[in-house]
Parts: sequence; C-alpha cells; structure tokens
Amino acid sequence: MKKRLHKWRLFALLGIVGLVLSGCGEPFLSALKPAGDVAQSQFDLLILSTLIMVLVIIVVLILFVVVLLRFRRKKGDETIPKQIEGSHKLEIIWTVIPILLLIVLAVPTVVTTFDLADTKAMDKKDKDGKTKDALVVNVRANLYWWEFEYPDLGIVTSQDLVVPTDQKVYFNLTASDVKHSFWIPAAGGKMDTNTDGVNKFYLQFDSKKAEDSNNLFYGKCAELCGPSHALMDFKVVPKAKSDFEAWAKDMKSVKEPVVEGDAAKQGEAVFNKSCIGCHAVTPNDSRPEAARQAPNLATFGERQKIAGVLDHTEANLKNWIKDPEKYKPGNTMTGTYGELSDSDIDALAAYLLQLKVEEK
Amino acid sequence: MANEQSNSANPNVDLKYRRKKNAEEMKHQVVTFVLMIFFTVISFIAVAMEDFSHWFIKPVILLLAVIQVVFQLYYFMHMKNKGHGTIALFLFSGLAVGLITVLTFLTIVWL
Amino acid sequence: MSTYANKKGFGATIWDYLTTVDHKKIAILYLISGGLFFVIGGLEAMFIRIQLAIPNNDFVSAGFYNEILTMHGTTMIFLAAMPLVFAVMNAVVPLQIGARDVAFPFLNSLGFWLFFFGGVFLNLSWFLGGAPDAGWTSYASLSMHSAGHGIDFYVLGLQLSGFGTLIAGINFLVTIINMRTPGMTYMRMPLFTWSTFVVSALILFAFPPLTVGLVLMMFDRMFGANFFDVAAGGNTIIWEHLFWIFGHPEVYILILPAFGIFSEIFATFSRKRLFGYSSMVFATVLIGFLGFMVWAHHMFTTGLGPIANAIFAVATMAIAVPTGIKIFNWIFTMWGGSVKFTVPMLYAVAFIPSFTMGGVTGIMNASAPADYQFHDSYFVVAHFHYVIVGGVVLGLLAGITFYWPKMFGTMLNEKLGQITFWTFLIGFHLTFFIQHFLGLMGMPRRVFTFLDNQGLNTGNMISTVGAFLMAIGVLVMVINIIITSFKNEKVGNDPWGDGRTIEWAIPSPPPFYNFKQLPLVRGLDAYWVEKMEGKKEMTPAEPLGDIHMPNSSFLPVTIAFGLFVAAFGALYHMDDKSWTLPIIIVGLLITFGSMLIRSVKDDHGYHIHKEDLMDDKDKGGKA
Amino acid sequence: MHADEKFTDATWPAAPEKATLEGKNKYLGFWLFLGGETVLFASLFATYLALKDKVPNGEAALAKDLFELPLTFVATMLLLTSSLTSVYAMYHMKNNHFKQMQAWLVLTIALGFAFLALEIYEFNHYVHEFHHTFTSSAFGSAFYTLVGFHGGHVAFGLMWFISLMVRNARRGLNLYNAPKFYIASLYWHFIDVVWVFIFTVVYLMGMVG
Ligand code: HEA
Ligand code: HEA
Ligand code: HEC
Ligand code: CUA
Ligand SMILES: [Cu+2]
Repeated sequence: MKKRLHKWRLFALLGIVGLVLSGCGEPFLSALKPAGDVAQSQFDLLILSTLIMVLVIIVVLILFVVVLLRFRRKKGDETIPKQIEGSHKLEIIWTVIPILLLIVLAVPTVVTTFDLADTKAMDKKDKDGKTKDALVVNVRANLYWWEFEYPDLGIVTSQDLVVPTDQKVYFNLTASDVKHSFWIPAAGGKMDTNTDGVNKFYLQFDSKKAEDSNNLFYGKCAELCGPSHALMDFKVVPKAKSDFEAWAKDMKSVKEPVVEGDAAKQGEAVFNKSCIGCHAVTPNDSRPEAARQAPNLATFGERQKIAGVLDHTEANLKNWIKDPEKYKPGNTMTGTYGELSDSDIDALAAYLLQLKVEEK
Repeated sequence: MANEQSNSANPNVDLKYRRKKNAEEMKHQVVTFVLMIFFTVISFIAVAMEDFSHWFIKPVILLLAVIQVVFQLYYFMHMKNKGHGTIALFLFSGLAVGLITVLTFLTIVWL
Repeated sequence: MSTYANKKGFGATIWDYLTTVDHKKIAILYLISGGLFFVIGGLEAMFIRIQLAIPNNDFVSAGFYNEILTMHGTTMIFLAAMPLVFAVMNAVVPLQIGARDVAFPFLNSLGFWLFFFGGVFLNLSWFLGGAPDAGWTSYASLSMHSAGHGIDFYVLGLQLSGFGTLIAGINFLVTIINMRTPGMTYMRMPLFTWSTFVVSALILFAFPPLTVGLVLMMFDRMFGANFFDVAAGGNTIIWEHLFWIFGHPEVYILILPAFGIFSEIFATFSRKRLFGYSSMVFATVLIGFLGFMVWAHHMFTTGLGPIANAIFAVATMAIAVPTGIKIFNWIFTMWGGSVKFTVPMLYAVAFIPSFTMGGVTGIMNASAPADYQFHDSYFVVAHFHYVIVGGVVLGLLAGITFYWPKMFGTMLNEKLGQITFWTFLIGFHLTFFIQHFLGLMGMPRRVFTFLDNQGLNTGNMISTVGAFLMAIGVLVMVINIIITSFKNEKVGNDPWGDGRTIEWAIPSPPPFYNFKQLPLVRGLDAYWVEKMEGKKEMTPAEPLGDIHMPNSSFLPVTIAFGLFVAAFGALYHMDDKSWTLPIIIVGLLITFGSMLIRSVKDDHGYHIHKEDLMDDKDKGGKA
Repeated sequence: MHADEKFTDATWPAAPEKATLEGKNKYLGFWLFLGGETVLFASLFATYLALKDKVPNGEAALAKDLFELPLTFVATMLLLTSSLTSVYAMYHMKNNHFKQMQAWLVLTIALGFAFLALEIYEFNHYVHEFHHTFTSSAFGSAFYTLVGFHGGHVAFGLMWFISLMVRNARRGLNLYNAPKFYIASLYWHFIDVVWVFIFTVVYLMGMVG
C-alpha cells in the first residue's frame, strides 16, 4: 500500500516536470519555448533548478507521508512517546545535502549571470563612432509605447521591433517618463528601463524558432507603469540577416511619405495640421528624444497591431483616433488634437494605412 | 543583569567607596573628553591645511570619527560597564545593517 | 474578559477596550482589526480574480484595478498579516515566559492605536479621491507620476502604522529579555517566544529604512523635495533599495512567527518535544540574520550589474539551509510521536508541503538569470502566495484556532474547522499552483487584463475558481467564530490536553494579572515537565505577594488620533489649501499635548493586594 | 518599595537608573530604540552620500562651495562640550546631588540652544547667499533632510530635558525619575555621536571634495 502510494506520487511529479519540459504556452510568447541562446540558457537554469526542487519536494513528501501513515494516534492511546532531543547525525545530513544541491545551482547561476551581462561588443567603436561589429538598438520606453532607434543605421521606428536572426542584438534601455521593463519572453528575460540611466543587455533570435512562431514574437512591459500597463505590448519581427539589411536600406531611403488617392491626400493635410507635432512619418527622425513624443508612424501601414493591442483594421484605427482613452486609459495622446470630424478621421485612416516602407 | 543588588550591607562604607569610584570615573570621562576634542581638532586642521590628497585625508578623519564614537559609546554611554552585552549586540547589529546600506548606496545606486 | 467586564454594560466594555493596557485585551483588539482587514484584503483579492477570470474582462476599469491591486497587497501585508501576528504574540508571549504583562503596557496600547489609525487612514483613500495605485512596492518613478492623493495616503498611512509596529517590536524585545520568570533561560524559551524575539529584532532594524523611504517620498510629493526627481539630480533606485532593505526582512517578519506557532503545534499534538530544539533556535536566528543580506534579489532586473546580482543570488540561496533544517526537524518531531489530527495540527501538517513548494520556487527566483524571466511575472505571484498563504496564513489560522481557547475560554468547532481547512487548502493550491505556469507562459503580473489567444485563458479561470473556494473557507470560519461565541462553552486550563508550555497551566482565559505567583521553570516545556511528575500546576517561584499593575489610559488613543489628524493636513498641503497648516498644528498639538500629559502626570499603577488574590480563587477560569 | 520614595545618600542605589524593573525596562528599551535610530540615520547618510553634489545644472551650489570650517568647528565644540556637561549631570545624579545635576543640565541645554541657533543661522546663510534650498536640487533635499533630522533631534532633546527639569524641579530625585533623566542623557549622547559623523562625512569630507 505504502509503496504504491510512493509510486503514484512519483508519477504525478514526473508528469509535472514533463509538462514543464515539453513546454506549454504559445511559441510566440512563452518562456518555455526558448527562441534563442539567451532564452535557452535561462531555460536550462529553469530546468536544472526545477529538477533540484522536485528532488527536494519528493524527499520531503516521502518522509511526510511515512510520518502521517505510521505515527497517527489511535483512539484512546495514552502512551507517551519517547522524548528525543535531536540527532546530530541527521542534522548534519540535512545541512550538508542542501548545501551541495545549492552549489550545483549556484555555479551555473553565477556563470550565466556574467555571460548574459557581457556587452563589451557595444563599446568597440570605429572611427565614425559607429559600433564596429554589433547591432545596437536604443530602446526607449514611454507611457504605453515603445520607440526603437538604430543609432548606427540612422533609423527610428516604434512599436514593432525588427531584428536580424542568428546574431546577438544589443540593447540600450531607458525610459522617458516612468520605469518600464522590456520583456520578450520567448527570446529571453527582461531588463528594466529606468529613468535614471541606461541599461545594456543582449538577446538572440534563432531563425528556426522564429519560423515556428510565424516570424513574430510578443513583447511586454513588465513593470507596473500606470493604468494601461497591461496594454503596453510590442511586437518583434525577426528577419534573416539579408532581409534585415534590405529592410534597413528601405527605411533609410524614405524621405517623405508618398500617398495616393484623394482621401489619403486630405488625410495628409489633416495630419500635418493636428498630428505632426508629435508623430513623425519618416524613419530618419533626427529630432532629439524629448521632441519625439509619440510613436513614429513611418511604417504604420505594416504594423501588426494598432497602439500595441488593437487588431490592425481600418475600423479599429478610426476608433482609436476618435477616442484613444477608451482603448488605453491614461495614454498621452488623448485630448491633444481637438475635435475631429468623421470625414477627417476617415481621411486620416486612409492616409495612415498607406504609410508603408516595404510593401510599396 | 537579572538581579543587580545595588545596596550592600553597610551603607556608609559602601557610600564612601562608591563616591570614590564615581569620582574616579568622572576623571576618566574628562580625559576621554579631552581626547575627543583633540581628535576633532586634528580632523579640522587636516582639512584646513588643504595640502593632503583626499585619498589620505578621508580615511584618516573617518578613523578619527570612529574612535570618537567608540569613546562616546564606551565611556560616556557606559557601554564598557558590565551588563551591556545585549545592548552591544543590538547596537552593533544596527550598525552592521547601516553599514551595508551605506555601502550599497555608494556602489550600486547609480546604474 | 474577566468577570467584572462581563457584568459591565456595552458602553463600559467599549471604554474598557479603548483604554486597556492589558496585553490580552490588546491581543483581541489586534485580532478583530486584523481579521477585519483580512476580509477587506480578501475581498480585494476576489475582485482581482473575478476581473482576471476571462480575457478582456471589464468588471473593473484599468485605473481601478491598480488601486485594488495595490490595496490588496498593502492591506494584506501591513494591516492583516502583521496585526494578526501581533495578536498571537500579545496573547501568548507574556504567558509563555511567565510575565505579568509586556514591558511597556502603555506603549503596547499606543502601538496598537497607531497601527489602527494608520490602517483606517489608508483605507479612507477609497472615499477621498482614490486609493494608491502604484503597487504595494510603490516604486518611485510611478508613484511620483501618480495623480491624486492615493500615494499620499499610502505614505502617511504606512508611516503611522509603521511607528506602531516599531514600538511593538521594541516592547517585545524588552519583555523577553527582562521579564522572563525564574528558571526561564534563553534556551528554555518556547520556540514561539524565540521567533517573536528574532522577529522583533528584525522589526527594529527593518522599519527605519522604510520610515526613511517614506519620509523621502513624503518630502518629494508634499514639500517639493527632489530625492526621486531625476532632472534635479535625484535617483529612483534609492527608493527601491530602501523599500527592499525593509521589504525582504518583512517577509521573514511574517513567516517566522508562523514557524514558531507550528513548532508549538507539532510538539503538542505529537506529544513529543521538538526535535533538535537548539538547532531550531539557531536556524531562526540565522534566517533573521541572512534576511538582511539578500534584499537585492528583488532587483535583479534593475541593472545593478553582474557582480551585485551574483553576490545576492548566492546569499539568497543560503537561506534554504536553515529553513530546510526547520522543515526536517518538524517532520522528525512527528516521527515516533503520537500524532493527533486536531484542526491546528491539520494546518501544521498541510503547511509542510505547501511551504516547501513556495520556498523552493524562492530558490528558483534566486537564480538571477532565470529570474530575468520570472521577475514581475505570475511565477513570482505564485511563489509568494505559496509562502505567504501556505506559510503565514495557514500559520495564523492554526495559531488562532490553537490559542482560541486560551484567549476566549472556549473552543472553536472542530467539524466546521475541518471544512474551512479542506476548502481553503484545496482552493489555495488550485489558485496558485497554475500561476507558476501562467508566469512562465508570458503573463506579466499587475496586469488588469490579458488578451485572448495567448494561451492564458484556462489557467486564469482555474485560478479564479480556486479563489472562490478559499473565500468559502474563510466564510465558514467566520460562521464558526460566531456560533462558538454564542454557545460560549467554557473550557479549563489545558483544553487540548497535551499542552507543554506554561501558558496552559493557568486558566483560560487567564486572570488579568496572569500568574498569581510567578512559576518556576525547570526545563524546556516546563508544564510538560510538571505533568510528567504528576502535578497539575506549576511550582511557584515566589511566595504570594502584592501584584503591581499598570493603570488604564485613554492617552494612546489621543496620541495616535492627533497624528491621524495631522496626516490629513500634510496630505492636502500640496493643494495649497489654507486650512492644511492649522490642521497639522492642531493634530500635532493633540499628540504632543497627550505625550506631555503622559510624561508629567506620574503613573505608578496600582497594586492588587495579597489578600484579594487569596480570595480570588481562580476566578478567571470559571467565569 | 515605592518608586517615589525619598532616599538618603546612603540608601540611594549605585545604578539608580536600573534599580527598579521599570527603570531597567526603560533603560534597555531605550538602548534598543537607539539601535533602530542607528539604522535610521545610516539610511539618511546613505541617501546623502548617493545624492551628494547631484544637482540639476551648473549654477546649483555644491558641497565645496557651501561649507566653512570655522562655523562647523564652533558648532562641533558646542555640541561635544554639551556631551561632557551631561556626563557631569549624570555623575551628580549617581551621587544623589539633585541641585548640581540640575545646574549641569542647564549648562547642557544652553549649549544645545547655542548649537541650534548656529545651525539656523547656517541654513539661513545657505539659502540667502547660495540659493541652496530644500527644493533647489537633490543635493539640497538630501543635505537639509540629514542635517535637519539631526537638528530636529537636538530640538526634541532640549524639550525633553526642559520638561523633565521643570516637572521634577521641586521634588528632587527618586527611582521613578532617575531613569528618565538617565535615558534623556543617553539620547543626548547619541545626538552627539550622530553629529560626529555629520561633521566628518558631510562637512569635512564635503570640503575636501
Ligand atoms: C512570507 C513570505 C516569504 C517568504 C518566507 C519567502 C521566502 C523566500 N523567497 Fe520570496 N517573496 C515574497 C515573500 C516571501 N518569500 C514576496 C511577497 C515576494 C514578492 C514581492 C513583490 O515583488 O511584490 C517575494 C519575491 C521573491 C524574490 C524576487 C522575485 C522577483 O520579483 O523577481 C525572490 C528571489 O530570489 C525570492 C526568494 C525567496 C527565497 C529564496 C526564500 C526562502 O526563504 C525560502 C526558503 C525555503 C525553502 C527553500 C524550502 C524548505 C527547504 C528545504 C526543504 C531544504 C532543501 C532545499 C533546497 C536544497 C533548495 N522571493
Ligand atoms: C499576506 C499577504 C497576502 C495574502 C493573504 C493574499 C491572499 C490572496 N491573494 Fe494576494 N497579493 C499579496 C499578498 C497577499 N495576498 C501581495 C503583496 C500582492 C502584490 C501586490 C502588488 O503587486 O503590489 C498580491 C497580489 C495578488 C495577485 C496578483 C495581482 C496582479 O499582479 O495583478 C493575485 C491574483 O490572483 C492575488 C490573489 C490573492 C488571492 C486569491 C488571495 C486569497 O488567499 C485571499 C483569501 C481570502 C479571502 C477570499 C477572504 C474573503 C472573505 C470573504 C469573502 C468573507 C465574506 C465576507 C464577510 C463575512 C463580510 N494576490
Ligand atoms: C501629444 C501628442 C500626440 C498627438 C497630437 C497625436 N498623437 Fe497619436 N499617439 C500619441 C501617443 C503618445 C501614442 C501612443 C499611445 C499609446 O500606445 O499609449 C499615439 C499613438 C497613435 C497611433 C497608434 C500608433 C501605433 O504605432 O500603433 C496612431 C495611429 C495615432 N497615434 C494617430 C494619431 C493621429 C491621427 C493624430 C492626429 C489627429 C495623433 N495621433 C495625434 C501622441 C499623439
Ligand atoms: Cu510600461 Cu508597464
Ligand atoms: Cu525577498
């Protein structure tokens, strides 16, 4: 009977570990489906520590079950058990074994900590001040939107982060208003974007894994930053190195947005009156950070989502422009551009949806 | 510490002895005080001279401050006397927590 | 609730409680208000779970969710768990060491009222323009940015109740150091007293950093200082450090008393002395000590650099060792014992696997690079509810059930207790186990909603169902308390039958002066020692004599109330209202005036005379 | 034994502050409180050190612009001396010399007030000469908070001494108030301890750069 019980518990626990090992959740979001070296090394630590912990739990459970089965008091039993003070031998055992287990975890922990903090490549600059052989992205977190600047390429974009696969991508992280945290679960752990200074780290995106998730990863803000913290999502578009370079070239070549059709032209006019103060429509926005108060819309037509969370449809776009507050409470766009008529909004939508860089 | 009996059988003999001891202790206190003033003056002079490197001055005046504080605690506040074990334990634990805090704020506050 | 209190009218009883300095009544005050705040915090938790039951829910709005979330954490930690811990400490510790009362009965009462007014102040925010909404950690950049007065309520409310806690900590330290009955050496103290001792030391050193942090935040928000204003040279990381230098010891402040309670319960219901008593004491002290070295494990992703992260990671892991020692000692206390499954023992038994699971995920968090993934995700939410609910809350439920007869002279119903136990335990695992996976699957914490099609729906639904089970458990407990109080069947000194420590040697509830004669302690588990020699009572350590008692006083209420009033002035000061300064002054006058009265008016207490004590044949017991 | 019983020199105990359980409790409790205060001031020092000279722009005053040796020196001497005078007061307390104790305490209080006056002058000077205010920079906030907290402690200590002296002026020493005088003087020493670090860390090290 006792034996069967142990077995049953063992199987249940193995089942749980199995669940972890096989990984659950969606490949574009889950930390259990690592999509790059960084995530993988963290996942390995997760598995190692889980195994240790399951071992600990099993030992505790076995002792626990034995005690509960063997030493219950029978009805009317008035015997007084022997009063034992303790046992040095046992106590040494359960001091030393945990220490050993912890060393097994501590060593890879320390090694990985230093590995993941290695951003020396960012400091190697060539004579123009460009980073020599690393791709650097400056991430700036703002109340509910993300800006991605490629300083060496002279490109600014927002909301959708485009990265090359199979190489290390280095990030400078900062925030312009309150603290946020930059997290792409599938690609690796998070790093805070502080208002006080710049944090550096790197991630890596595996091309095969990227395909599994349709070349799209979800990114999240992982630090409470206000009412719409839950909605401060962004998307990551991994591209093969050559595609990435093509994309960068396209981006750089955009001078002025060119749109077609009356509606779009009219929209452009409205936009230039009401919106251009905050939103730029070209990727080479050379204004200082403080002036860049809103997402860069140069690639808006190719976005995955509107404002990070709404599906990319014309109807949603109009709804958004009409009343952003309804979709993202506390956002900083609300109430900054006066009343717009319905036709203005239609026109704006037509204009915005044509803002594309690649699919011309 | 539990039951310090303060009065002995013969109060008058005891009194004289106690007076003497108190006076002696007071003398120590004055000496302590003079030393403290001396250390303070050294610290101020060292800074006033302006021709030591701050790598040298800072540790020195900190050390002098620590010595002074030890004087205050052990002489003025009587921690040298018996029965202050518990107190010392708690005070030094407090100091330890405080020191780690200061150390942290000097090293890892600015990212 | 001695005889004469029962004969008094309702008003007189209220007045009695308002002015009491008796540790047993203060324990009841802490119990009632802590229990009330626990239900409030629990209701907030239910709102959280209802909102998150399905994707894109709009049960509550985004801003309101943040207020609920913040108040849930803050209320549970500061206004529910801490006071409930204090309730048990006040009820038990003086009895366990054979003291007449705590060292400073007046301050004990003051501590309670400061906590109480602080808690009320914090919760008034709901009605005065919005509760705090920056999380219970109130990180500086967001809390500076937060509009309205919510954060100000947080700052001032916690400041008030924090003073109360600090006072209580010092009080217990002095009580335990100075007021042990003859024979009660340190190494004969029951483990609950030991953990109170260590916890009080933690309070003494952990609360000042919080005080400073709150002062800085108050100065920034209300008086224009620049500590956290980066543009003026400030730095927000300072807040994070100050908060966690306090915050990590705080979690041990919560768990160690629970450990103490369980130690008593395991020994009692196994009829066996605690296995490895001295290593248990050592482990408790060590946990307290290490608790101050690890706070930065909450800040692994802040960007402190690999050296700091590595050091703090390894230091954090070290805590597994003393905690493990405790877990195994408990198991081996039962080993070879005669285990009886009363309700408190059920909680104690369930605690072992539950807490272990929470503890080991803590160690997983401590692995810094892995924590880059876990941090601020539901994995962490799962971790800390496992340790808090599976440790602290189970401990409090166990302790309250265990000591209920000692506090009120009547036993809670066992059947209902078992129902509470099972619903709560199952609900608890259902709610929080799945959250580990939610976190790993990419769900950040503190989100008011989540989108569909991210694979997070089922898990959240299960979690909500579990929360409802927990609520049922708590409801049954409330019903149990009501029924028991009405029936009020009186019990004797040692209603569990297996009491080991000296609090079980006197009537339940004890007379207001506790021990008529201080008992002589002749070993660990002193009452058990006497019982084994066939005695029913403790051997007295002194002849019967007059007992010195402190006077009741209303001043603690006025001192605390004055600060409460002043806090309103400070809170609205930033709005440039003309009445704020007078309000601050009036409040401080009330406080300092009361303090002056206290220090100028001699209060020597009174004596119960020997003759009265002799007449008073164990009246508390039969009342 | 009643706490307010009258004593002769001979019956007056050697350690009157710890002769009753109440006194012993107060004495220990107060020391523990000082342990907590240590952490409190350490946190304030830490904050000050982290924010020292952190200012919004080049015009804001820095530590080395502000401080002057003579002023700090005088203030230091005043406070250190007041520590000695309070030791004298406790010496007489132990000898059951109430009058002398009061006299030394008066001196202590006078020195304390002088110190406080200097500090107020100093703050005033910084505000008017350097526009260095509580709100002008993070450095300003940290400086005034740390030094001001200490000043607040001095002020509170003075009030404490005064109310004790006034309250007990007529009835002399007994075992009820002896512990009160004693812990007030402990508090005063603690204030001095903190000042030693303030003048060293804030002023002297601030001037060194
Ligand atoms: C009662 C409360 C309590 C307790 C007891 C603990 C106990 C522990 N906690 Fe937990 N923790 C919290 C409450 C608590 N925690 C809270 C509230 C938060 C979140 C705060 C917030 O952000 O809002 C948090 C967050 C938190 C983090 C930060 C996570 C993050 O935000 O990224 C970390 C990281 O290291 C951590 C670690 C630990 C560790 C190592 C322990 C250890 O003490 C556990 C030790 C116990 C065991 C390990 C089990 C028994 C041991 C054995 C059976 C021996 C053998 C074991 C091994 C060899 C492993 N905790
Ligand atoms: C002591 C601490 C404590 C306790 C006991 C609990 C208990 C519970 N907690 Fe809480 N929790 C925290 C401390 C605690 N929590 C902290 C610190 C946070 C972090 C906050 C932050 O991020 O800032 C948090 C956050 C937190 C979250 C994450 C929210 C988020 O990140 O968005 C969730 C979500 O599930 C949650 C759920 C619960 C639940 C279901 C319970 C349940 O166990 C509650 C059970 C109790 C009840 C259900 C009582 C209800 C009673 C009744 C209904 C009785 C009926 C009424 C009458 C008779 C009048 N908690
Ligand atoms: C105060 C400056 C401001 C003005 C003026 C402004 N916006 Fe915005 N806009 C923002 C901000 C900030 C966001 C990001 C909101 C968020 O996600 O929280 C945003 C987001 C958007 C988005 C979604 C962007 C994306 O990348 O998904 C669109 C589309 C948009 N704005 C259109 C407009 C239009 C059209 C106008 C003029 C009628 C306008 N904005 C005026 C600040 C502004
Ligand atoms: Cu940005 Cu959360
Ligand atoms: Cu912690």
